[in-house]
Amino acid sequence: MIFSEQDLTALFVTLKLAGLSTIILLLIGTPIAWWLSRSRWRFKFFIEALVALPLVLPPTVLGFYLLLALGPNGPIGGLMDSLGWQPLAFTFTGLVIGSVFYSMPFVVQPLQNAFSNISNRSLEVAATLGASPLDRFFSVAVPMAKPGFITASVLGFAHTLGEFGVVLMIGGNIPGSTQVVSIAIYDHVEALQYSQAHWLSAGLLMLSFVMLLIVYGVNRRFSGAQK
Amino acid sequence: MIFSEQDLTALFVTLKLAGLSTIILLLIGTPIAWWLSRSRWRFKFFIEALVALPLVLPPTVLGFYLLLALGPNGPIGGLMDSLGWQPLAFTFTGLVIGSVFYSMPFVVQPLQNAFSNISNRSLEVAATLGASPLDRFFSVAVPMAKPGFITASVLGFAHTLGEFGVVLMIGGNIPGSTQVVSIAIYDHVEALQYSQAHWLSAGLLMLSFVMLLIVYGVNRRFSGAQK
Amino acid sequence: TDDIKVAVASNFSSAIKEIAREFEVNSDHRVVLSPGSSGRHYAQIINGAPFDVFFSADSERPQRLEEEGVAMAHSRFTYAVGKLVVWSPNSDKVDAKGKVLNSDDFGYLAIANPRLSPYGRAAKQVLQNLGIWESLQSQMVRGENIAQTFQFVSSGNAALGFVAYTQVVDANAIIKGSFWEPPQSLYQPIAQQAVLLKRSEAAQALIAFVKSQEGQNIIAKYGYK
Amino acid sequence: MSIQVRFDLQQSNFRLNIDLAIAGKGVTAIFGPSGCGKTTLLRAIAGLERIDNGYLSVGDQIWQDANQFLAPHKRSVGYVFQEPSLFDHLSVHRNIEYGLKRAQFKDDSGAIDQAIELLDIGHLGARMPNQLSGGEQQRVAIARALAAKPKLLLLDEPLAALDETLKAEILPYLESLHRDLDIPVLYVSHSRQEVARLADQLLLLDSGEVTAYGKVADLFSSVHLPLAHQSDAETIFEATVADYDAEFGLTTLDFPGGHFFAVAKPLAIGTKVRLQVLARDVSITLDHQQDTSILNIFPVTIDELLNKDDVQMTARLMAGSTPLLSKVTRKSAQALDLKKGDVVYAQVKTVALLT
Amino acid sequence: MSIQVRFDLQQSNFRLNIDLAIAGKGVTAIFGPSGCGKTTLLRAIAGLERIDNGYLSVGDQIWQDANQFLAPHKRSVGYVFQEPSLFDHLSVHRNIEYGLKRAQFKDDSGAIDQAIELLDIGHLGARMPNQLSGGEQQRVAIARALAAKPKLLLLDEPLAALDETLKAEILPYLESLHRDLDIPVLYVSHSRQEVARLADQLLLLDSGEVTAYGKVADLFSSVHLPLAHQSDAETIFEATVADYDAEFGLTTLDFPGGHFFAVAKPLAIGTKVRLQVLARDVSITLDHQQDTSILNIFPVTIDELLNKDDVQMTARLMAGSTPLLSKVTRKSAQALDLKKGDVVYAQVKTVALLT
Ligand SMILES: Nc1ncnc2c1ncn2[C@@H]1O[C@H](COP(=O)(O)OP(=O)(O)OP(=O)(O)O)[C@@H](O)[C@H]1O
Ligand SMILES: Nc1ncnc2c1ncn2[C@@H]1O[C@H](COP(=O)(O)OP(=O)(O)OP(=O)(O)O)[C@@H](O)[C@H]1O
Ligand SMILES: [Mg+2]
Ligand SMILES: [Mg+2]
Repeated sequence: MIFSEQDLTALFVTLKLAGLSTIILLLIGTPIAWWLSRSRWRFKFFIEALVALPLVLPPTVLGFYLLLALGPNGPIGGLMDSLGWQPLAFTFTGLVIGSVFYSMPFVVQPLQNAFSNISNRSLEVAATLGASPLDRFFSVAVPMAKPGFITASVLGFAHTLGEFGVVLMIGGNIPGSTQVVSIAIYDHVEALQYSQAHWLSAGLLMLSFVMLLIVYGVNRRFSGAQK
Repeated sequence: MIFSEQDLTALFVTLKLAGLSTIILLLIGTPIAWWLSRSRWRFKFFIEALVALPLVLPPTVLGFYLLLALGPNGPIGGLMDSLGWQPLAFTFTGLVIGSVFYSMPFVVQPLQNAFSNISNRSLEVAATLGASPLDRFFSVAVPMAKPGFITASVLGFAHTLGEFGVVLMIGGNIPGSTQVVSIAIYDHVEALQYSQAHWLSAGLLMLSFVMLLIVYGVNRRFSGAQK
Repeated sequence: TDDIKVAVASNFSSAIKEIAREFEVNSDHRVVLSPGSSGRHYAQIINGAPFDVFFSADSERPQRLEEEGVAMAHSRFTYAVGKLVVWSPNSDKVDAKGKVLNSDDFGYLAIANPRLSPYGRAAKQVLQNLGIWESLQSQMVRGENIAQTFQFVSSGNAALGFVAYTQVVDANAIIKGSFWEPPQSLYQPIAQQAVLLKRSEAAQALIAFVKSQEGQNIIAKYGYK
Repeated sequence: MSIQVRFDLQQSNFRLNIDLAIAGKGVTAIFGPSGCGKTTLLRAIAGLERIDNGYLSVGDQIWQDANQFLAPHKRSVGYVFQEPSLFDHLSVHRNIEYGLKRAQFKDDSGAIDQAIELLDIGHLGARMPNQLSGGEQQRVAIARALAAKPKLLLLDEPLAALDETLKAEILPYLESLHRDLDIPVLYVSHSRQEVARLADQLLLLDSGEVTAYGKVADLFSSVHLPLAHQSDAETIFEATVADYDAEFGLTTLDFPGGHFFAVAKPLAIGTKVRLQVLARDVSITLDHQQDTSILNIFPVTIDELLNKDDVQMTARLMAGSTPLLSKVTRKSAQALDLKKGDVVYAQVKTVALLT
Repeated sequence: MSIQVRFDLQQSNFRLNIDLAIAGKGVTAIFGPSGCGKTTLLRAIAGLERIDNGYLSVGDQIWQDANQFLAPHKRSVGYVFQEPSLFDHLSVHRNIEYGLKRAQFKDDSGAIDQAIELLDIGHLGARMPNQLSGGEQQRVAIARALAAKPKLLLLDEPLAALDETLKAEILPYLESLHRDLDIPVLYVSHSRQEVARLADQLLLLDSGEVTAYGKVADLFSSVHLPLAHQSDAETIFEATVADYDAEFGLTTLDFPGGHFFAVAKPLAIGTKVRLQVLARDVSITLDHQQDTSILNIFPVTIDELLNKDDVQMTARLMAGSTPLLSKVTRKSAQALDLKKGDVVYAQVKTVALLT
């Protein structure tokens, strides 16, 4: 067996984290992107800049600030504490929140672009055919923005897989709960266990490549049938 | 003075790195994205998956492998050595190469989506008006894909600003040459000099926010004039 | 059975793995290791990370934790003392006297960042005492920690580096490449200290095991003093 | 029931300013030069163009007033846009289904199947829009708009991209549709033929203002409107089927000024129909001529001579109470010495039955 | 010079199969039902549809054969697409400039300014395409195609979205254009009026096959083609300006079978023109009638009677060597006892000068 039990656990945690984060990213990012693409508010560009901002901080530093915020003395942690809730730092839930926060720009931006490219005409046609705004969104905007959703999901998922700094900071690298593959590889490298690092990296690459192939391949066949 | 001279040097190196990387990313990413958006090759999805792949590895791990590759025994380092070229590790050039490699998916994917949304009709019209493929590309495809270019540049630039792991691994943290702001902040955090870390983070955030505001604001005004 | 959550400096993670294995043989507790940088562990601990014991790469951070009342009072102790070597994977690069440092036929010299790592600080002291700290500035590359410094050298990108003795010695005490061990007089001892963060029986048992002869033997085997 | 429209919109150089009650029955043709605001008007009625301070009611439903603005999807309109606007991501079949599914009330009468057959798009069901020709796209768009079973049809040049044979098939269908379903239709067209054929009312727009609104018959023969002066001026009036001669396939049609023979399908005696007579098809003679292939000849009084100085004059003739326009050259008018009040014979070569 | 076309394309249910030499001068109208392949043909000629094993030469240039395929941008064509296809990211002015800049040879004759004025789009220069009405977009597209100074014009229903007044202004302009610049034009249209007016040759397409190709005049009066049987059958023939009566504004036109009076602008004596006579405008009398407003009456011989069993028959009359089609009801034919070989009088109410 090339992979230790701990590595496999980390892999499992990673997939769970990436999958869950991607779903949440899409759920939160889609309405934001839709609003950004359709709004004519003068100060929209302010929000656009804000969405891209988490990108510019190194992940470890971002993680550090998230840690401060989530910690018992931080605003979020304090609030949760006073409500009698469990603190989020060093829990899987905390990781999901951190990943969502950090990967948001990668999901919002492709979606916003895809939505911007949908002509008003198509939405108007749908309206005259009796489709409510929500119906229009799901029956016209979403299918037309499909390439945007694929890009958003791939970037969001892959980025969470490779995500590292934030998770390291607010997760605490606790095996079985917050230790993800990227950290496990990093640990192997740090501990000079290069061959384990190689195997784990190769495994992660293979797995990701196969997943990406499936996503793009299925998409290709689907679009191909249309043309 | 809140910032040390070294911090300011790091800031300067960072901006130079991010700026240069973004330009190179756009120069390399644009033809790739264009090809991906127009090709009807059956196995295109293979390339698409490959482009997204660097994302899934943690940056530090990626940096580690880059370091191995750049070393005298690695494929790249060996090749350069036999050509009599200077090794790339611990040089600014090496950093640029690493950043370009790592940020490529963030540039190619939005561009590809933007290009895919350009109707064949527009290109056909341009052709009948006597525009050569290259002319069509610059006079029709590029202006129509403007939002994609903005997203690609913002993601590429911001991601290089926040880039960390790869730089950490192959940069060697040489002040004035390979020490960038993200590492400086990280060092402050690690060295428990939290207030310096706060100031530097805040400075980076402000600077980035202003830059993003300018990008999105100018874009808004420009698009606004069209509508 | 309690899990003992241990935050441990990356450079000590191999050694503590073996210690934990031995410890678990005679105990029904389980040791859960979280290796990483000590600066990060410190930040996490003061923000409520659920660690029971902290094995730091230095003495400063445990001391601060103790002063701030986060760690158990009087639990701090030195579990290992690191040895610094100048190393090259090239078997005839480093001479037994370390004269190579005075020559100028090497490219980069890798050291750990003196601000972050006790090994880096020690390396700086050695170079200062040799009077070549300033003159070598332009050839110096800094790793964030001692592991990264080792990678710079082992990958061949840096010709020489100040690394930990533990990194270059294997289980059979054979050293690949060439090295020079600077005399102790040139740098302050690299004391790696640990503190207890929670007053748990299990954690105290682990610490007792580390302090025991059996534990110390394992540590010595990994190249610490 | 009627459609009350009041809109005032300023848009850079263009101002749409309309305050009108449009008949809530039959087809209202909207006619006017390019850029006069036809599309804008339809869009405002569909709720796609939001014009503040406007007012719009259809029948007893208020769609827009000072207090409310009914969202487009709550207005039961079928809109065929000027450019074919199919959903690119859906097949032909699913495009049509899109409207069908969202229809406010279902019907299983197979009306939509009939529409598909008539529009000759049945074989295209599985295709994507980018695999259709221009005319095919337009036909699918018509079917889709009908599928939603609207209460009001807005058609923006729906037949412009179609050939005459297809037009000739679709026009009667659209006609029958508005008669059978009794939904009002606003129909933008540039073709007088189509308008004459299909429309009950005519709305003339110019530079965003209504220049005339009324019955097609009245407007087409009104000498005060440019319509009567154009080279394809025409008269439209009502008549009743009086007889059908099976041998020669000719229908006799009575109208207040006499009767016409027309080539038409057999119709029940007593059926009311509309007749279209082009001014250029009406010639004037002083005597009732014999031995001519022209079947329709009857006495008329010259009511008015228009454009007296033009090479081509327009004569407004009265056949009893029915006006008829006729084009004559000034030379002929002078040769025959035509004057207001003269009784002459009108020869009508062709008469078209519109409904 | 001619345009040699040989294409064979199978596309799901549709097959385009053409092997033809199209005249390299004048306007060739392409006429056929929706979905018959008109657009596909134009696209193939422009090089946008790549059909393997095809052959295409324009004049002495080979654009496509077994060995080469000239890229679309190297073919000097001006293409007005069926849907308005402006560049959305460029203003009207810059859309036109786009073609102008890339023209293979410059001219400073101000021809493009003239086009802009005629198309009435001068005031739209600064607007973006989404701020234009449908007809305005189409007009800008025409100006843009002309700006590139093409050697071959491909027009896919360019006037479909325009009102008659505008059409009436643009048509003569397009006419003059192909005469002045001497560039061949392929013109897709659904309107017989436009075709009759504009075209020299006619290409009839059906289901991807050429059903007829030839001079408009020949095809319109050819009794073997469906064109002659439709309700708007017509005859087209050449005539020479013989006289102009300034007083009445009437032009006398000589043709092999007699002469016509027509309403037209003054033309130099001797000018060759084309006349269009609709079959429905021609009536038959046994005697030469007097006191009628109809100016054009002359003796003809009945050459053939078609569709004898229909309610409406078509008579092919010979005025000297010139054929004329006439629509008569069977009733009239019987009443007048028309037979092949009879000499009768043709009354022509209206004659249109085409060029
Ligand atoms: N991509 C495609 N795949 C399959 N069939 C196609 C495709 N594109 C066009 N067709 C079919 O080819 C035929 C010819 O299309 P074309 O656009 O040339 O017609 P057209 O004569 O221009 O018609 P219209 O007058 O309606 O514009 C049509 O029957 C159409 O359905
Ligand atoms: N967004 C806009 N901004 C400014 N002017 C506009 C805008 N949209 C349309 N217009 C102008 O409004 C006028 C009316 O346009 P509309 O589309 O209603 O014309 P139309 O009667 O449908 O013409 P067509 O027959 O050419 O389709 C036109 O002059 C057009 O230029
Ligand atoms: Mg319009
Ligand atoms: Mg077509």
